[in-house]
Amino acid sequence: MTGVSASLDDDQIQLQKTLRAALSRHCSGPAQLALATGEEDFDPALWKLLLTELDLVGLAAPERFGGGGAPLPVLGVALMELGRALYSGPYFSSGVLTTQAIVGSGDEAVGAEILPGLCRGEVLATVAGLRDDGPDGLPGVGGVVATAATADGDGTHRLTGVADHVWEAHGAHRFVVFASTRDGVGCFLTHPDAPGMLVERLPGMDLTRRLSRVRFAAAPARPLGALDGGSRALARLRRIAPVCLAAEQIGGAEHCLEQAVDHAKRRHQFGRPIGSFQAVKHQLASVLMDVEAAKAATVFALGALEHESPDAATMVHVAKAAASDAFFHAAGALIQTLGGIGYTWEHPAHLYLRRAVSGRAQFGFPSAHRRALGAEGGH
Amino acid sequence: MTGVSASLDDDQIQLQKTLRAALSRHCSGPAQLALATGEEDFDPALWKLLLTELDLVGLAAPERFGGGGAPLPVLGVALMELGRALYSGPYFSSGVLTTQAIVGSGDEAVGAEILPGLCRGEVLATVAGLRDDGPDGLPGVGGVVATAATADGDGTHRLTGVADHVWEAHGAHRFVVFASTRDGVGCFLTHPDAPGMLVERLPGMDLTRRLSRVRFAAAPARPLGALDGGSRALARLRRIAPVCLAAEQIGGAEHCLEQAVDHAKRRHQFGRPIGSFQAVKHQLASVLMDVEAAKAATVFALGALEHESPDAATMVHVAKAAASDAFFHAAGALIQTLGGIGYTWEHPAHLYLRRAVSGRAQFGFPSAHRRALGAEGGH
Amino acid sequence: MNTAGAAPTGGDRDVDSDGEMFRARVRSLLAENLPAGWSGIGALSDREQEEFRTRWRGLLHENGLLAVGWPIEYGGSGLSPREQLILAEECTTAGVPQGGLNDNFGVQMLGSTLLRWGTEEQRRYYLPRILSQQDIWCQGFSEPEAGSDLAGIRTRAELVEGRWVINGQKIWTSYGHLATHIFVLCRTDSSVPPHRGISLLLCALDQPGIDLRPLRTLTGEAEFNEVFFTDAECPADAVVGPVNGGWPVAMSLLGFERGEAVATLAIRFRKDWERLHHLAVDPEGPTDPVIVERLGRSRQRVEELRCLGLRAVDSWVAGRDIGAESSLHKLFWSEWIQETTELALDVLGMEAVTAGSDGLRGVSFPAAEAGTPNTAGTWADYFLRARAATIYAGSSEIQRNIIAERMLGLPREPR
Amino acid sequence: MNTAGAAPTGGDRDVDSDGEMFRARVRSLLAENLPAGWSGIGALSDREQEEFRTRWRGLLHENGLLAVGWPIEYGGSGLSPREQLILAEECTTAGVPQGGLNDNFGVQMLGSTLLRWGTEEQRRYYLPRILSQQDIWCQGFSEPEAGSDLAGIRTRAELVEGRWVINGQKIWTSYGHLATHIFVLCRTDSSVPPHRGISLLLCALDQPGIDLRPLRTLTGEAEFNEVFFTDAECPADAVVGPVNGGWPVAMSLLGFERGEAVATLAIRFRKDWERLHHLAVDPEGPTDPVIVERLGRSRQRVEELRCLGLRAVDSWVAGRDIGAESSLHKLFWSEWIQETTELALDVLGMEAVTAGSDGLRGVSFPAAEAGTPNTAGTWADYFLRARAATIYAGSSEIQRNIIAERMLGLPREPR
Repeated sequence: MTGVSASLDDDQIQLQKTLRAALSRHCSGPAQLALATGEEDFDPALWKLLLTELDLVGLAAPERFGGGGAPLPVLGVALMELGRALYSGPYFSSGVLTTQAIVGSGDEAVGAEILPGLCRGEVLATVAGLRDDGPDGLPGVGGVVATAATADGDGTHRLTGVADHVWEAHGAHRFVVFASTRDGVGCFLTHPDAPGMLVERLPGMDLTRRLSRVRFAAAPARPLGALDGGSRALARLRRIAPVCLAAEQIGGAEHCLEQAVDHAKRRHQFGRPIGSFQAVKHQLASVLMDVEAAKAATVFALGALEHESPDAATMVHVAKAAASDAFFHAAGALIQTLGGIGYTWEHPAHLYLRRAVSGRAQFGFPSAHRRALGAEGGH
Repeated sequence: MTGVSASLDDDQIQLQKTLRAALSRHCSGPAQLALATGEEDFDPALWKLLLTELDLVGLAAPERFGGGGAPLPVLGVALMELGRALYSGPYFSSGVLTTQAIVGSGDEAVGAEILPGLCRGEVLATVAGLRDDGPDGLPGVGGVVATAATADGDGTHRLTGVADHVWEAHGAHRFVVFASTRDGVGCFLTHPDAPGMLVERLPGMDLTRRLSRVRFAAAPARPLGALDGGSRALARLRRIAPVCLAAEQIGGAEHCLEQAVDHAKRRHQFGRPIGSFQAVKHQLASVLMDVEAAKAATVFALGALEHESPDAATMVHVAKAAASDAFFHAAGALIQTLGGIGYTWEHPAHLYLRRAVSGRAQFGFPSAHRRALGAEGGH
Repeated sequence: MNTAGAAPTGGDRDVDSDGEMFRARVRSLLAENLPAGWSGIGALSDREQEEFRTRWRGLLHENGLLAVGWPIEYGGSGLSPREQLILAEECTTAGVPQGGLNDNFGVQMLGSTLLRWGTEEQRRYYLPRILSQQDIWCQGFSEPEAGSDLAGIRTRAELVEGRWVINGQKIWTSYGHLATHIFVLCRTDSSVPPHRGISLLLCALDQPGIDLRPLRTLTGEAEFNEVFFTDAECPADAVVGPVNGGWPVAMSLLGFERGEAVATLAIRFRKDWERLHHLAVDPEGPTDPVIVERLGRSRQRVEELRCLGLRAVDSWVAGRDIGAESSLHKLFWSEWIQETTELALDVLGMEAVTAGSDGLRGVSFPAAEAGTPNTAGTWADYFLRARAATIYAGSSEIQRNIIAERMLGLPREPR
Repeated sequence: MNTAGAAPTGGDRDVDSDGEMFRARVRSLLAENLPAGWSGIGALSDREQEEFRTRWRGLLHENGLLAVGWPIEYGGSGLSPREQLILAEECTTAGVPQGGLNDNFGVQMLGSTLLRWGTEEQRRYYLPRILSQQDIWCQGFSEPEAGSDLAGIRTRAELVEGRWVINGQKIWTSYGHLATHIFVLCRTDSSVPPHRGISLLLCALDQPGIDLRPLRTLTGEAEFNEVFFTDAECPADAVVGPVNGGWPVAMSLLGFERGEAVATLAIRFRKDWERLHHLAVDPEGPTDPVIVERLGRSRQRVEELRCLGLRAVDSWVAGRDIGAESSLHKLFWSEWIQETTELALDVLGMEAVTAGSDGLRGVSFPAAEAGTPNTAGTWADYFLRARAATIYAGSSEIQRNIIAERMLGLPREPR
């Protein structure tokens, strides 16, 4: 056995309990709704909690850069809890995407420069140029939309083009940008105040995940890593991002199922709790089956990536497809179980449904992952 | 309004009652099973009943050829009842496929020669060369497998090639064969004793519908109709055959649903009739929804073909896709509702499931019809 | 102005037994009054829609087409079910409404109910006021605690000194903010089994005992209201049908809700489908076969729905009760709308996720209005609205129970 | 021959805590005893399968691998759950059985149950006879009238002059025609609630009071039997656990039924999937994207099942009860097998409809044996067999109830 497990170990269960208790104090339904519809990009008090009390922001960054050095399954536990609480803010963009891109690029100097501040929560960062609706629906391949060219012999690179669907770009202090170069995929570092950078907020169905369009007009940028730093970082993100999003989706799905079960036990109709009707019971049993199976697959996929198992690539597809479907299934079942109250603005159920819809499309639709699985044969 | 209706009229309902009563005397479960597994190709007594008492064999053949001249919706009523009774024999091959092919070819001489005997039940006939598993899953297009060549200047055509999945070829006295010619699709008449003809029975999942492979080694044959007789007949069959099969499938589906409901009312488990559990009720309600909708669409499609409505082509796809799915759904639900008894050889449920499986594949899988609908746009 | 005289006479109607003369009349009215290039009311802005509805309602009223099934003496045109269906089909095909936003409640639901259950005085008083818009009606049926169990309503009415005094809360009152009156289902006897102590009361909204609050739905819009009754009053004779015998009255009122939907919904859904097909299928290039097949399934189901509807219409015109078949219809279309809007999300991909705020405008449930712009924003909004389809007007769970018990004869559950 | 001495000693096992030494031993046994090119027992003809099973059972027995979890004093090898799982995994991967056709009933089910519930005399008497095949067991649980409601069994046993006298009927007795004995669930007290008056009796088949008839299933085969009891007898002490206290005994026996399936089923299903992939996907040319996506979904679900299984195994090895999670597993795989065999029909098209009679050979439910020929006939047969998956061993309806009530805590239905 490689040490890859589909179960959480005791330490992970302990971390889960700690996070759930802490987040439940901050991420109530009204708070989520206020944040979703307010002007604030995210809740600074909550960010501070993640940083100080919970030490989450640098959780998976290497220890040499001031991070916690946690393996991916531990990061997955954190993401599940954040997903359950419908956390809205720059965690995934800074703590997952940027961290993994920089580590993946192999650029130790940039790592030493950026990651300690990022781990302390002082530097917010995100990744641009990961196109997530490419022909195969998967991130990265052919999906780098900014283009770079070396200028004037002084070593400055300039980025030109448009990167869509950038997560939490507002407020970010640094951007890691994937861009096509003559030598292949490059990975570059820039910042929002660079000349030629323009960040536009996109409207969105998912009220708790802010997406932007970033325009580059010959914006100066520094390359990360050696010549193949870009493709190495991209290859890493192509695997890690879908599974990390899957972990977040599992948390959202579990929350939806629990809310539905809770309602079904309390709500009476026709003289009985509605949860005693087979129509309700059996639907929720089917949701549980999907959620539990997707969770086991996601936990396993995180371990397979951490251990670089031979089935890691397969399990990325399995986890993202299964978790996206399970979350969508659970959010739909929650609204159906709630009935009219679930159709109101004030009930947070729709925020989860919106998140489930956006997550399905990001880092590969379930259908795209399934086609990859269907084509590949055994391993 | 064009006179196309999705409802049965009073005459059709009367015919339905008559047929149902007559067929129920002959098509019991044990009789079906005996026929399915016996050596007989079909039940001659039942054939006689169809001919004499019910006057069904020539129902839709033109009156000038000794037929009943009934419009397609009336033929549909007969097919629904035969499907319900899981009728096994040469009705569809003679009374639907051959009759429609000859009428479609426009060859009055062959019509006058063949159809009166066919309507009297003396001549059994079938159609070969309708390939039903072609690239688009639809019958006919590019699906003619026998090839014909004009020989020796004496006007005799000779067929060469293999026609698969020919319905009820054993016992047939005449074959209408579609074949490629230099001038396009030709339609030819031959008989089983012609030199170069070889009929081989194929094994089959559907125990009540016999399929054969017919080999032609320069078998002599007469062309039907003018130069375009073949393509005219083929165009007619391409539309009529799927909808007629859909009608038969509706009957099968209704029977399965009724058997399931009957069992659910009588069978007690946990101190209640199992039909009082929502799991059972709701599954059967879903089956009813599918069956009723498919039935309305099939009845309408038959009328649309009869009246040559502009939406006839669309409704052919709708009816075959819907009826195939509804029958498969209903047969599966019957076995699930029956539980263990439905898994035995002696219970006729599996004969319906087998028929549902074979019918899905014949004259176009539901998926092929759906792709045609998805591609075509509005009408 | 009541122009019932402009309708075909009884003699004409016998000749026009298949309604084709009436259809021609409706078509020419539409042709004369709709601008060139008209694609449906959904193409207009909110403000334009409001103006159009006002003008259009007036035109229908002038032509005796607002309450075609009502007898002439109450301001209707006394036309047959077939003619009602023809009007509905033609208006739906043209993409125009059959009245104002509240006429579904005033004309179709309350009006038809008064004709069956009301007293002669009630008919003479209320029906003309509905047509003239002196009274604009909304519905007070649903309650937060009752949910799908309508017999479980708790809003109470007591007869005190010759007036009904109402206390309680209603929810999901569409267009209540546009209404002057509400028909409200109340418990008037708590000492008997739930179905036996209910009455349907007619109540003015403009009184201190009524508080109407907008209810925002998950799409962010507020076409629904909550209505709070605190010692609200209505006259003793403002009860439709027998006191305490309101249950069958309420059931027949619900039967009139979107009665012609069986005939018109598939027409509307096919417009939706054509929009989606236009988005998904590139006539020049190849389309993903998976999407093509799902589009085909959506189309298949629209056509099946159309045929189910045609069959129901045959029954209706022949004077037979559609009965539980309306549950089959409801279940079918609610699944269609969810399946198809989910397909739209998959067709649109990230476009749906970053859709602008151009939601559906003035949608009349359940389908989008004809002419709705074919944008990612309208489809994203449609997807969200479609969540309600399997909940409102009898949840899918309730519909399956009704179908199983009334159409298949399966036994009820033990209580 | 009992070769328990060949098993690792206790001391060795501590060193081998992850079982890798044991795995190596199993692998070398497999490597030494399987012919070159071995793809699985499913590739053999019926006759060859029978010969192979006999030889293979002997080999496992000689090597102490037939009842690895039994204590050494009863002829087992006293190995841990992890080692049991390793053996199951390795045999499944290699495509060989873990015993004879009836060992599932004798070793896994009855043997494990006697170890938990039996008397010392029963263990000493019955267990060695199971290993030596002096006694070959089959199961007598299901009844035609009881169906999914196992507590509703009617087969009665009365103690008459020191012997149990059994009357009634059992059904779905797999491989009953190969057995010498049957464990039979009987009602021994009709005066108490159904769960309280049941006993598990051990009964020889070779007696006049027993009539065993083959039961043909819808595939046409007869691996099941009906068993009729007419004053059949067994000794008074041939009862497992308390008289009238057989319900928990029966439940734990069913828990042992295919206990290691959670670990092995995904391995077997993946072989099925690979066969289907080979049929459906042409490595040279394009494959229909709809089929590719459905294949992908099937693969996704296999891998999910594998992960669910791994998690259950972790619990099992840690000594925790899997409990209702086994219902989740059952529900999941029964849906997989139906979905995937339906996909196979669509991949095969008319080939499946005109499939020859080369049905699955010697299938051990629910998956096809490894090495099964990849023909239309085997897939058509597999499709038909898969109909039983959502019915037997607790129907899907029952499983969803168990999941909802025991895992989600939803209330029971009123009775």
